[in-house]
This record gives sequence, C-alpha cells and structure tokens, in this order.
Amino acid sequence: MNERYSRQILFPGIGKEGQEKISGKHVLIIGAGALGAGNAEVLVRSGIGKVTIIDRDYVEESNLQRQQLYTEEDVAEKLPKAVAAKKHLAMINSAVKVQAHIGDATPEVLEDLTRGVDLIMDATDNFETRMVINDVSQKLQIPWIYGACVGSFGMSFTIVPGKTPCLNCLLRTIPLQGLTCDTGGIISPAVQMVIAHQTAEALKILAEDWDTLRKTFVSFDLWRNQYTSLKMSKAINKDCLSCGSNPTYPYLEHENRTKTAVLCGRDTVQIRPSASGEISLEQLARQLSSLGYKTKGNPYLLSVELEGRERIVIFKDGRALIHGTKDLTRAKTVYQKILG
Amino acid sequence: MNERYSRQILFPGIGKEGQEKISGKHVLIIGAGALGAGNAEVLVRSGIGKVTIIDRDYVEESNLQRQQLYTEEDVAEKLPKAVAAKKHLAMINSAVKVQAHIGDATPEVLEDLTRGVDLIMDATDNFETRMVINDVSQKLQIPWIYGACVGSFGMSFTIVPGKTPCLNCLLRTIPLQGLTCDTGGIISPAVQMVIAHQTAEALKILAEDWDTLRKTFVSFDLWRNQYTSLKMSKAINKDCLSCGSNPTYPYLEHENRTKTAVLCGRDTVQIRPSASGEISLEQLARQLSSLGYKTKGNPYLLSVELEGRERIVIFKDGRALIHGTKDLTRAKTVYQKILG
Amino acid sequence: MNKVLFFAHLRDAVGKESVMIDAAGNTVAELKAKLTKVYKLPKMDVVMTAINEEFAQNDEMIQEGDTIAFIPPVSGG
Amino acid sequence: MNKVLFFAHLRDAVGKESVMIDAAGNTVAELKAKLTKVYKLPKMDVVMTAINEEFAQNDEMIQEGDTIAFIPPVSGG
Repeated sequence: MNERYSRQILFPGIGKEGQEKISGKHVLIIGAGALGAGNAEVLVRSGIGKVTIIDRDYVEESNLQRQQLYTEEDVAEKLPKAVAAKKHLAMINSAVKVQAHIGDATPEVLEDLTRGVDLIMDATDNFETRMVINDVSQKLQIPWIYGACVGSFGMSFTIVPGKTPCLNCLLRTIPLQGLTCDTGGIISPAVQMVIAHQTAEALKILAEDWDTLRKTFVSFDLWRNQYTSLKMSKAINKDCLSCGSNPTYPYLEHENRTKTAVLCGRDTVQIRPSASGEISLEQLARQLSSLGYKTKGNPYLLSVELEGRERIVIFKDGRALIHGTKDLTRAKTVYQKILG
Repeated sequence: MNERYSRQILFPGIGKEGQEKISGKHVLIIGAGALGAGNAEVLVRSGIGKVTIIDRDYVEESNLQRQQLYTEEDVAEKLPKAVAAKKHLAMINSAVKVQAHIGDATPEVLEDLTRGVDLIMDATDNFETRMVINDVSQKLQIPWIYGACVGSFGMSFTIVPGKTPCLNCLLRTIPLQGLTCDTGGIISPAVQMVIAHQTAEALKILAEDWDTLRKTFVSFDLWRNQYTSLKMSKAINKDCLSCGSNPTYPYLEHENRTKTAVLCGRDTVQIRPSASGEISLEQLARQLSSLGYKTKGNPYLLSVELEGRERIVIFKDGRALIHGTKDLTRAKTVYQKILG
Repeated sequence: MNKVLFFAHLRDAVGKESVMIDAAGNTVAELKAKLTKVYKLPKMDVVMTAINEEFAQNDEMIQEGDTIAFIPPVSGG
Repeated sequence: MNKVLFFAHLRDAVGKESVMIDAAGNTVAELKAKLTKVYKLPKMDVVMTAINEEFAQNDEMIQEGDTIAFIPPVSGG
C-alpha cells in the first residue's frame, strides 16, 4: 500500500495514520452523473475501503462532455451508469470494493444503503433527493457533502450532524424551479471545481482530521471569476424539523414525496411534486424556447415537446403530465431535467 | 456534434459559435502527469480539434492516486504516459486527434511543437521548463496557462502575450529550491482544483471569449480553506527579457539551461542547474529525512539514497551527481523530483 | 448605500453583477420583494442571502454600508 | 500594524497562518529580510508578495494597515 499512496501519505494532513483510516472507510455516492463519476474516481484513487454508488440512468452521448470515467463504448452499450462506473473503477483500483445499485434513490432505499457508511456524497441532480439525503444524514448521524453546478457556477457545503446547519435550515422549502444542466447547460471545469471541494472535505472526514473541515458555504463562477465563502453559523435553526431539537425528518414521510402515477389507460405519467409554490410558466416558456424547445402554452399550463416522442405538460402548481411513456422512473427523470 | 456537446452549447458563454471555434483548435499540453492527464481529459471531452501531449516519463504505481486516465494495466505495462494518455483519450472521444510525444521538453522540441497551436497548457513539474514555455509563448505570441500544485495547495495564472505580465515578470529568476510532489506530497483534490481553473481559462481562449479571461493570479489551499486572487497589473516589467520591449528570450539560450553530462567512465550523471543561488543543505536534509530518505552530509554536500540503486549528491550551488545511472533523462527526472 | 451582488442566473436576470441601492432599514425579505419588482427576478424565496459574507435570514435587518449577496441554490450535478 | 499572511510551506515554517507586525515604512524586501531572520524561513527572494490582494514588487513601500501576503510559487504538477 505504501508505494501506491506514497504521495498522499507524504502530505502532512493525511500521513500514514490518515491513510490507514481512509482505507477502512465506506462512502455512499448518490448519483453517477458528472459529480458522481468524478467524486468516485477521486475517492477510489485515494484508496478508500469501499464505495457504494446508486444511479437510475444509463450512459448517453451527451454525458461524455463532462462525465469522467465513461467512454464511447459505454454509450454504444447503453450501460447503466452505476455499472459503467464500477467497471472503470475496477480498472483504476482493484483493491477498492465497489457496489453498484441501479435504481431510484427513494427514502427507503437511501436509508437502507446509508446504514454503516461513514459519509454520503451528494451527486444527485435535484433538491427532492437532497432533502431526503439530508433527513437520512440527520437520522443516522452521518455527514454528507452537498455539491451542485450549472453553467460555470457551482457550490458546495459540508453538513455534519450536530455541528453545522443542515440543508433544511438553509432552504426551509424545496426550490420548485431551479436551473438544471438540461436548461442552463454545464461546462466540465465547473464540475471539476465542485469535485475538488467535495473530495477535499471527504478526505478530511475519512482521515478524521475534523478540525480542518470547511465551515463555510462555497460558491463560485469560473466564467465570471467569482468565488465566495459564506459563514453559516447564523443559518442554524433550532426548530428545524430535520436537525432541530424535535426532528420529524419530514422528507422521509410519504406525503412530502413526489407522487408519480401512470394515468389509467394512457401512455402518460402524472407527477405531483413535493415542493409547493407557483411556477412562472411565462418565464419557463421563454427559457425553454430560447434553448430550442418547441413550447405552447396558456395562462394555466405549458406544453413542451421533448427529444424523442415525449411531451410534457406543466401546470402552474408544478404538477405535470409526461405523455409518451408509462415508465415512472423515466417520467421523473424527464421532469427533473426540466424543473430541477 | 450537436447532441454530444449539447450541454456545453447550452451554456451561454460558449454557445453554438463557441463550440465550433473550440472544435477547430489545437492545444499543446506539456506534461502528462496529474495536471496533464486531467487537462487533457477535460479538453478532449469538450471536443477540441487536436491535442499534442509531450512527456518523458512512464506510468508508475504511485501515479495512480491522483493521475486520471491511467489504470493498473498501464502500470503493469510500464507504458509511457504520453502513449497511455493517447490510448485512453481515444476511447473517450475518437473524433479528437491526439498526438503523443515521448521525450524531454527541451527548448528546441517545445518551439517546434508550439508552431501552429492555439494554446499551451502547463502541466510540467519544474520551473526550468516553465520558463522555456514562457519564452516560447512570448516569441510565438501564443497564450499559456500556468498551473501547479503541491500538498493541498495550488495556483494558476493565465499568460497572454501583449496583455498580461509573463512568468519572468513575476519570478525574475528561477526558484532553485521548490516543494515538489515528491517532497511535499499531493492530494488529488488540489490537482482537480488547478485543472478546473486551467481548463475554464482554456475554454474561454478556445471559444475566443477574451473579455471573460481571469486577470488575477489564483492560489488556494483546500486543506486550510484559503482562496486568494491577486491583481497582477503591477507585475508587468517593461524591461522584462521575455516580454519587454527588447526581448531576448533568455531561457531559449544555451547557457541558461540545465547542463547534464555523463561522467566519463562512471555510472554517474552530473547536473548543473540553470538557476543560480545557494541551497540550504541543512534544511533539505531535515526535510528529506523526515520523509524517510537516508541522508548523509557535511557543510559542502548532501548525499541522499533514492529508491532503487540510485544515490544523489547535491552541492550548495545546486550542482548534483546522480550515481547509479547513465541515462540523462532519468537523472534529470530524479533531480527535479527532489529539487523542483 | 448598499452594494447588492447577484450570482448565477440572478445575475443574468439583472444584467449586471452588482447594483448600488439604499436598503438600510429594510429586512432581507423587504429587499428581496423590492428587487423582484424592479428587475422581474424569478422567485426569490429560496434564494440564499449573505450580508457581509455571512448567511442571513429573511427577517434580518440591513445596515448602512452592508454588502448583500444573493446566491440561488442550484440543483445540477 | 500590519497583518502578514503566509501560504503553503511558509505557513508551516512560521507555524501559523498570519502574524501581526509593524511593517509600515519598510519595503517588501526589508520585511522579507526581517521575517527570514525571525522565523528561519526558507529563502524568500522568489516568494510572491501581495499588498492588499495586489502583486507588489520588492521595492514597494508598505503603509500602515496594509495586509501583506506571501505566496511561494510551487512547481508540482
């Protein structure tokens, strides 16, 4: 082990002792897209003991521009991302155990996968799953590292139960209309920058160098040359339902989840989001048309033609019908690609 | 092309026009270590037209902890890094032309490789080569992007001839005794962070979005949660011999180069550095012993046992004898690993 | 006067990185409402606010000279 | 007084991230010489200096209240 990790052991923040700790740790990575593949590659190269990756998607051509690990062959084979990631990680470091899960990160699945892990890495593409991660993290007292990016912009925050505010303290409610990589685009350097921050924090946690953990919320824009780190102690909410004195872990409860249902006798799925609020359909229409989507709307709903034969109809309250599919997971993916 | 790069085209800073420009560009990457492999992967995924990579080293086990692209198989085959990089890049994006050069980045070679390229990415591990890159960049009026890291610390600066100060303005002389990854260690997140900055600047230059170029010198420490960006206009030196009004490109001249010579009849190479100054042998001895090297010294010289059967003897003026090899390139590699 | 900084798509909506505005005596929520009107910003209720590089709640009062930054959480990954 | 920040291995040599020192009226070169003596720092001649987040030459004069940062260029890659 010494030769392989010699340069990491030379780094005083880790050392021999830190490397031994890292090699016994188990990390759960939620998502195997750009952030998931990148985080997994760094951690596996660093010599962690075990990594579990969950993802519901397969590798597509438009992923290759920013999602490391994946190759043209994975696209040709339409490999599930979790499987493709596992394959490439094994070639990079055969000593690390990699467990791949293909499927939706529902609260049940997440709670199950999280038991026994030392750290959760956020690499998902929507706030609903992040709020579930946040509740599971608080319930099981396991730290997680938020990371997200769109365009040239990105952010990261390390959440340690009992020590830092949690995501529910910061947001109080799930943002209903967020920019996603499918509406705002994404460049690979922004992905790399989030990965750099997430994995640095991860190595501190895995090497148990707790004092050096970043306490600030980092956000940056690489195209506009901005970088800020915010002090977060004022964000702690002692009445927070996820991390306060009387937690109820609201996002693990059934009524707060996105409801998906295949509409009877039709090739259509209905999605009712957990977030409540009102969407500006006008603004969404402008944004999507400028991206080349064909849209048609009225004050009550917006209809958008998607790639392939699907069409999504979005109502003001965030409810949507995805026409052209009966696949619940596929419908949810489409929904979150457009609405975040 | 549209589907593959769709998320990058969606990003307003690049767009359709930017993507077309990127796809016609040729980038030269000097070095295929951690920064070289990472920069190459990002740029090749981004769909540049052509990339040329030069490196003198082969893939070793201790590289895998931070050098993306490379696998355990590359180590087993002792593949030259440039060749291994080319192999993996072809699987990632077969449409990008990749040219691999195995060898030392001497001034002649660099000047030759630089003709016709649009941008030079610095991914080398020593200041001597960087000063040569700097002179070639000024002579041929081609921008280059400085990047370096050690431990959890890193830095980047974009040098555009005629617009920004150059590396010779900043340093005035080559630092003789710098920390290297072989003496200070390195963690992968620091590498990723430098890559994020270098490739963001690269995409701006390749997409010809000149106004958004970062004008500041960025440095950061991910373990200590520091980030600074320095305004650099005061660094411009109008008498600079590399970028001033009467440039002589001093680092392209023969007398300013590291001199290597096989000592007659012995299994030893002598290295005489281009930098002038005095080394603190005492400090170097302390540092190397703390890293586990066996050292022996007196006020005039320091002898260090290396991995394998080599031994290096360093004199106060930076001159060194590398015993146990007749290979000039190997000797230079050893020297720069210890002295930067 | 107060400097107000906009990040990510808020910057695009406003058209510049920062504006000078007199917000002393306003709460964060009041400033958000004011800006939403002037610049036709997307809904600001979940946008994170910082006063002088420190996270601020919606009911926090803005002082003369404070620098306010609005950072929209993003979901991509 | 002046705040002096140390980056990378300079920080390790000094043992802390910053020190307060009265450097007003000194040039950058003079401050470097002073610090080299006090903290047994490695040679400072090629260490980059910033005054108030702006690159400074060795002959630049330090003013009361300036924040000075020393950033050693590194060569790893």
